[in-house]
Amino acid sequence: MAANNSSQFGVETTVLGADEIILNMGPQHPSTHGVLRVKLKLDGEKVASSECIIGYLHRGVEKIGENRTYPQFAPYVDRTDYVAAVSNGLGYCEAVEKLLGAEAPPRARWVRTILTELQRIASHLLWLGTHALDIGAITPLFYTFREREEILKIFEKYCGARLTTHAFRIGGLQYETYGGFEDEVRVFCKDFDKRIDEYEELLTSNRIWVERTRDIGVITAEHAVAMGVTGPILRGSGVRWDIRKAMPYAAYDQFQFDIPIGQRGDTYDRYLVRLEEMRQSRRILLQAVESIPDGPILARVGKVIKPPPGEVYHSIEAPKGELGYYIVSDGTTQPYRLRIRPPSFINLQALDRMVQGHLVADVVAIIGTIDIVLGEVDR
Amino acid sequence: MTNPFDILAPYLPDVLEPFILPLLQIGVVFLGLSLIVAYIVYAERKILAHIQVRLGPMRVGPHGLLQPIADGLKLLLKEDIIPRGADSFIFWLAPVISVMAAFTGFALIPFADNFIVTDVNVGLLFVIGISSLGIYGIILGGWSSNSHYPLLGALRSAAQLVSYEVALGFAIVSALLLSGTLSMSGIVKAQITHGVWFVFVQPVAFFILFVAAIAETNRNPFDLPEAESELVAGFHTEYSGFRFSLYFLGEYAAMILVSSIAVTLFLGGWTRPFQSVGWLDFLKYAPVALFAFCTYWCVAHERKMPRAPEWRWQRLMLLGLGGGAAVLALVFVAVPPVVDAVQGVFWFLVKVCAFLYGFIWFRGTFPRYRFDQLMRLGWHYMIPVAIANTIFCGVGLVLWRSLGWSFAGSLWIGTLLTLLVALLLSGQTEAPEPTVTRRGS
Amino acid sequence: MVPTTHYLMLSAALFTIGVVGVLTRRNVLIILMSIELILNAVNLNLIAFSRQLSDVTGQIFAIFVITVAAAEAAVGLGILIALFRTRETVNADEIDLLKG
Amino acid sequence: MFYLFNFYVLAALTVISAIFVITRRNPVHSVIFLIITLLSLALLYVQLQAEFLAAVQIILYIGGIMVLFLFVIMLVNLDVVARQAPFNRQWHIAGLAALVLLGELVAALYWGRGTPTLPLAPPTALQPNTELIGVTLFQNYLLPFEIASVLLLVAMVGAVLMAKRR
Repeated sequence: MAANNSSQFGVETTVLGADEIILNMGPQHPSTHGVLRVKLKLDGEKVASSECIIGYLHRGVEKIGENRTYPQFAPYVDRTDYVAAVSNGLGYCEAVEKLLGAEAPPRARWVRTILTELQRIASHLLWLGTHALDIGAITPLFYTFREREEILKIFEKYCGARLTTHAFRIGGLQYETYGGFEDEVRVFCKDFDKRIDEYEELLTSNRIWVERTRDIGVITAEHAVAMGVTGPILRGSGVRWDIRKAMPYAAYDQFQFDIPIGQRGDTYDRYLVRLEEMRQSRRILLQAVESIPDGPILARVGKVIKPPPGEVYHSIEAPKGELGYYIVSDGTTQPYRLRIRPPSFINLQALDRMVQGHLVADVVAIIGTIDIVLGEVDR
Repeated sequence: MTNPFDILAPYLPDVLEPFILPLLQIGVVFLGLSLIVAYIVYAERKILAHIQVRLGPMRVGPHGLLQPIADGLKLLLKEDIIPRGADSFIFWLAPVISVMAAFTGFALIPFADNFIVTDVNVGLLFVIGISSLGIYGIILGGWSSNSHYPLLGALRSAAQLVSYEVALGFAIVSALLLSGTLSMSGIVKAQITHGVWFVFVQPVAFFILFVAAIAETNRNPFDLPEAESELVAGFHTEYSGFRFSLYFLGEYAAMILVSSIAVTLFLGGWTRPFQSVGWLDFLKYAPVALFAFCTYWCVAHERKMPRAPEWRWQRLMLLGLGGGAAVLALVFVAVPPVVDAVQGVFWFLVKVCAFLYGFIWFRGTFPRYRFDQLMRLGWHYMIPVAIANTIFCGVGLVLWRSLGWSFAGSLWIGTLLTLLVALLLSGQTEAPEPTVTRRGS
Repeated sequence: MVPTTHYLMLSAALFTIGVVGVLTRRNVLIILMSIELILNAVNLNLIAFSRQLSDVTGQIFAIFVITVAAAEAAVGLGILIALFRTRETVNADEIDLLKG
Repeated sequence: MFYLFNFYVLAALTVISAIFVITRRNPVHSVIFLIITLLSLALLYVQLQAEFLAAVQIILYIGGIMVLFLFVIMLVNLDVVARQAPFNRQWHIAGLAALVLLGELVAALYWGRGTPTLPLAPPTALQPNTELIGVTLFQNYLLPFEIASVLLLVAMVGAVLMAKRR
C-alpha cells in the first residue's frame, strides 16, 4: 500500500504477515462516539481480536469528588454520562441519602422517577439515531431528535438546563415542578408510542437493517454475566435483570412495567429491547403522572451535609446499565473515597468478544449497539 | 420535429458547419447539465430535509434557491490542499477524469428526436464504456491521496463498480434484443414502433438496471465507498475546494447519465406517456401546466413572506421567477410550434427527474449494506437473475418472431419465467425472521 | 484518406516499444503492460487491413486477440499476486529460483 | 485532410504515451499512459470504420483489464519497487535488439511500398459494423468463438486458483 507503517490520527495499519493487519480506529473517527480508540487485529477481512484504548477523556472525576463537599460534587456527576445526566444525578443523590440514612419524600421520589424515565427515553433516542446513522440510515436521527427535543424542553423548563441538568438535590428536589409539568409529560406520552412505531417502520422490518444487525455482535447470557455487562445488552442476551425490579429505588416499586428480554443476544435483539424499553418507560411515565402525590420535596438533611463514617454502594438502572456509586465517608463534609461504576465502562469490556470474527463494518455497528459514552468510560 | 440547431445551418459557412453545430450542441448540453447538477444538489437537500422533518436550505435566496450558486462560489474560493506525499499529478488528474467520463456520455444521449450531439451506431456501447471510465477517477483519487481511508474507499468502490457493471450490462442486453440496434435514438424509435415502453415488457431488466445504476453511482444503500461512519468520506476524503467540487459535479452528472440511459432504454426516451393514444394529446400542454404551477407557487410563497424591508429582495426574486415562468407558459400557449419543439426535452427531463427523485428517496430511507452483503447481492442474485432474464427475453423474442405470438405476451412469458428464477434464488437467502424479543413480566 | 502504410508504421512503432518494455523493465507489471502494447499493435494491423480489404474478418481476429489479452492479463496478474505473496517482489530478474 | 490530421495527432499521442508506459518508474503512471494509448487507439479504430471494436476496446481494455492492473498495483507494495532500479542489467543489449527489430519492420514496409496496394474500400463497406461482425462471428467463426469462451473460463479458474490464499 501507499504508505505502510505511517501513523496518522485516523488510522494506522501495519503489515505484519501477508494476512494479519493491525487497523487502528479512532480516537478521531466518526463512529467511535467520541474519543475511543480501538486497535483491531485483522485476519484478512475478519477481526481476530480488538483492544480498546481509553482515557482520552479522563478528567479525574472520582478524585475531584474527594475534594468537594457532597452537594458540590453533584453537578460533576452530570458530566460523566452527559447524555443521561438526570440518571447520574439520581444515583449520586440516592447514594448520599443512603449514607445519611435519609429518604426523599414521596413527591420528590415521584418527580425523580418521571425525570429519570424521560431521561432514559432521551438517551435511548440518541442511541437509536446515532446507531442507525452508523449503519447508514440518516433519517431516523432527525426523527429521534425531534422527540428528544421535547424531553429536553421539559428538562429546561424544570431546571433551566437541557443537558447537564443537575436536576436533583441530596434529600429530594431543589425546585417544585412548574405548572403544567404533568400535562406536558402526558402530551409527550400521548403520541410517543406512535413515534416509536414510526422508527420501527423505518428499521425493524427493513431487510438491510435486519441483515446488518441480525447475528452481529452476539454475546451469550453466560458471557454477559461473567463480564458484568448490564443494561439492555444483558437483557438482549436473555437475562431478566433490571435493578428497577430487583432492588427498587425512587418510586419504581409503585408502578407496573415489564422488562423486555431478547433471545439471541445480537445487535438486532438489543435494538428491539431498547425500543421496548422506551415503550415501558412511557408506561411508567403515564402511571407516575397520574399518581403523583403532594407534599414536601426535600427531606430534612441539614444545610451542611456531613454523613456519619461508613461506606455505601448504591446502584440504579441507568439507560445504559447498572450505574453504581461507592462512597466511603470519614465523617467530614467530603467523601474519603468515591468510586463510580459506570455501565459503559463495564459494557465496553464485551466489545472484544462481540467483534471477533466479524468484519470491520460490523465493528461500527457493534460499538453503536453497546451505546457507550466516553465521558462515562473515562470519567 | 427537427433538430433546433439546424435552423442556424443556412447562415453558417459550409466549411465550418460540421464543427460549429456540434460545438453549439455540446455547449448547450454542457451548460444545461451543469445547471441541472447544481439544482439536483439543491433538490436533494430540500427533499431529504422534508423527508427528515426539517427545512433544508432557506437562507440564500427565497427558499434557498440561490444556495447552489453560493456553494459553488464557496468551493471555488476555498484553499486547494494537496496532501503531503500525494502524487500531485494523479491527484489533479483524478477528479478531471471523473467529470469527463460523466459528461462525455451525454454526447450520445438523445434528449429529443434529433437533439443528440452525435448519433453513433454503437452509441449504447460507447455510453457504457465511457461511463465505466469514471471508475478511474475514483481509484486514482483514492490512491493518489496517500491516505488509508481514501485507498480503502477506492478499492471498495472499484470492486463494487466492476461487479455491478456485469448486471448492468445484462440488463441492457435485453433492451438491445428488443430494439435490434445499438444506436440510442434507434432504441427509442424501436419503442415508438412497438408502441410500448420496454419497461412494460421487460420490468425485471429495468429493475436490475435501476439497482445497478444506484450501485454504479455509489448511492445509498450502496454508498459504501463513502460510508462516513466507516471510511470518513471514502475516496475523496483528502479533496477540498475546487477538486472536491469536480468530484461532486462528476458524481451527480453520473447520476443523471445513468438515469438518462435508463430512460432511453426502458422509458421511451423523449416520447410522452401513451404516445399512441390520441385523446391524450392534451398532455402536450404539460409544460404549460408546469410553468403555470411555478408561477402560482412563487406568488403564493411571496404572499407568505414577511413584509419587512430586508425581505424585499427575496420577494422580488420570487415574483421575478414567477413572472418568468408565466411568460414562458404564455409563450407556450400562444406559439404552438414552441410547445412542439420542447416536447421531447420536456418529457425526457421529467422522466429523468422522476428517476433522480427515486435516488434521493432511497437515500432518505435505507440503511447501508455491508460490503460482503453488497457483493453477495450482486454476484449471487442480480447477475444470475439478469442472465436468466436475458435468456428468457430471447425465448420470448423467438416466440414472437417465429411462432407469431403477440409481442407483449411472449415477452411477459419470459418475464414470468425470470421471476420464477428470481423467486428460487431468493428462497436460498434467509428471509427476515419474526422479532424474538417479547415483553416478559 | 490515410494510407494503410501509415497505420502499419504506427503499429510497428508500437510493437517495438512493447518489445523494448518487455526486454528492459524489471517490474513484472510493466512487462505485462508492454505485452498489452504488443497485442494492441497487432490489433491495429488487423483492423487496418480489414479496412483496406473491406473484409470484417480482421476485426473478428482483433476480438479474439482482445479475448486472449484479457485471459493473459487475468492469469498473469494472478501469478503476480501469488508470486508477491511468497517472494515479496515483483521484479522479473529476482525470480530466478525454481523452488519457492 | 481532416483524417490525416486526426491520424497524426492520435499516432503521436499513441507513441509518446506508449514510450511513457515503459519508461515511468511508477507503475500507476504507466497504467495511466497505457490508458491514453488505448484510448487513442480506440479513436483510430473509429476512423478505420471499426466502431464496434472501438467500443469493445474501451469497455474491455480500459474499463476491465486496466482496472485489474490498477487493483493489483494497489495490492502489491509499491514503496519498495519505487526505490529500485527500473531497468534490468541487460537493458542496453535489449534496447539494441528492439531497435534492430524496428529497423527491420520499417525496412520491410519501405521496400514493400512499391507492391501494388489494393484500392481503399469505400467508407461504407464495413457498415453496419456491429451486424457484420455479429453475423461473421456467429456464422463463420463459431468454433473459434466457443473455444475462446473455454479459454476465458480456463483463465478465470486459473486466476482464481493463483490468487487464492493457501
